[in-house]
Amino acid sequence: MSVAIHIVDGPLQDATNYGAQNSLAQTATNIGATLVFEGVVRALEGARHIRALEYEAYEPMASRTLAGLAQDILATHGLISITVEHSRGQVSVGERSFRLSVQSTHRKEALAATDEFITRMKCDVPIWKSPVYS
Amino acid sequence: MSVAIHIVDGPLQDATNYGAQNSLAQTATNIGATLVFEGVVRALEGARHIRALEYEAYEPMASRTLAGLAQDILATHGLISITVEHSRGQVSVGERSFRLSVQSTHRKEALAATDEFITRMKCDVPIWKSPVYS
Amino acid sequence: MGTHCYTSIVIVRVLIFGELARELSCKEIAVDVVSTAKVRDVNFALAAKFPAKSQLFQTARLAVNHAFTSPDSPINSSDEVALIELVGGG
Amino acid sequence: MGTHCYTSIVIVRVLIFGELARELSCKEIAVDVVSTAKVRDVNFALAAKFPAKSQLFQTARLAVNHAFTSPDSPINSSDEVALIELVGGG
Repeated sequence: MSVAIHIVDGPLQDATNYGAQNSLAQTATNIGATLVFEGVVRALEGARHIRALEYEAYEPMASRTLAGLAQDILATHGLISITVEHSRGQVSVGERSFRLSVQSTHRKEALAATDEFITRMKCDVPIWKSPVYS
Repeated sequence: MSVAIHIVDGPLQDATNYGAQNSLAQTATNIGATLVFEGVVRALEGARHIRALEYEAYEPMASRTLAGLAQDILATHGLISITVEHSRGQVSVGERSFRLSVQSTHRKEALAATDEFITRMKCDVPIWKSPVYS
Repeated sequence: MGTHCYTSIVIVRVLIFGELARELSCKEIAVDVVSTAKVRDVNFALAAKFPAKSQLFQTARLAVNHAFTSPDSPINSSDEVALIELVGGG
Repeated sequence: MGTHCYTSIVIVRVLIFGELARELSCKEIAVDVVSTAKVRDVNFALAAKFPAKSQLFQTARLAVNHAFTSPDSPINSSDEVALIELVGGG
């Protein structure tokens, strides 16, 4: 069981280690499901077109809260691993600002954990976003 | 809106185009969420250790049923795109036999669509799996 | 001056897969049905041929020419029939 | 022979972020509270300072030293206080 949190400056790059290919999976043979959710900046914020979103993270509380939430979700849903990546600073339309990667034995807990993680993150984690207009 | 179905011989390789990086995302600026679910072969099938699973697809019905299901899920949940990859033949423990990639405007429909797709796939799509013991 | 009933018989081949195919050691079951048979008559003929699996065969979904069909659909010997049950892809 | 009440006053600085910081054109609000104050007194002091945002400030969650705390927790001038409201990461 493992938890990893990364706050990254600017947009997220491609994930290098997905699901079954990563080092954990090579030893954990009870992984039956991997789920990768990515949040992408959309062109419309409400009714207005934006160029980017600016993310402001209150550190170290943001990382700590993400880690606490991830630990709690890992335990509650019986996951094998959970990795969280979140941008701070400017992320343009079409770029990714958030990635949640989950490994579990079955699909149900991966889906339920993802849903609960994002809902609670939006409520509790001190990361604010502001629109950047063209 | 797009649907793609791939039946692949053997285990799935790494996805080359994930989420916001693919060509569709460069034009579709209303993508706010991408979700990639992968099914991985586990070491235990029931109580017995296995070496691999052997997947048998009844074609062209398997591809047709997957395409019909994907179209239906795309429309019902208002997705932007859905891509399905499924193995046939032998897939070893730790390797991937299934990948569902979804793009949507919000996270909720991506999660709901993934859950419904897999539930219905397991019921309706003529792909059988058999354990291969060591 | 009796009445003569002519009912021609057709042979329908039903493809089977997965565990069921291994258990019965075959990939295809041939059953006889009347030429006016519906899909559900194929189910009944399968059940009659394998009494130990009567329950499974009576309720199993049959695909005709690669699509699920109603039990009321007509069936011909040239149709490709497949038993789609116990699937579990993914 | 009257009674003398000595109540010392401390200054608590509250960090604010996002839309609220832009709206108020500041990143930090200083409020005076008594030295025996609890977290909820900081809420009340914020609400008194910005009557137009009274509702928000009275109910806003305050983090003390990077953790959410109870409204009953004590507060000191050396504490780092942050208003964690209207977040929406992801």
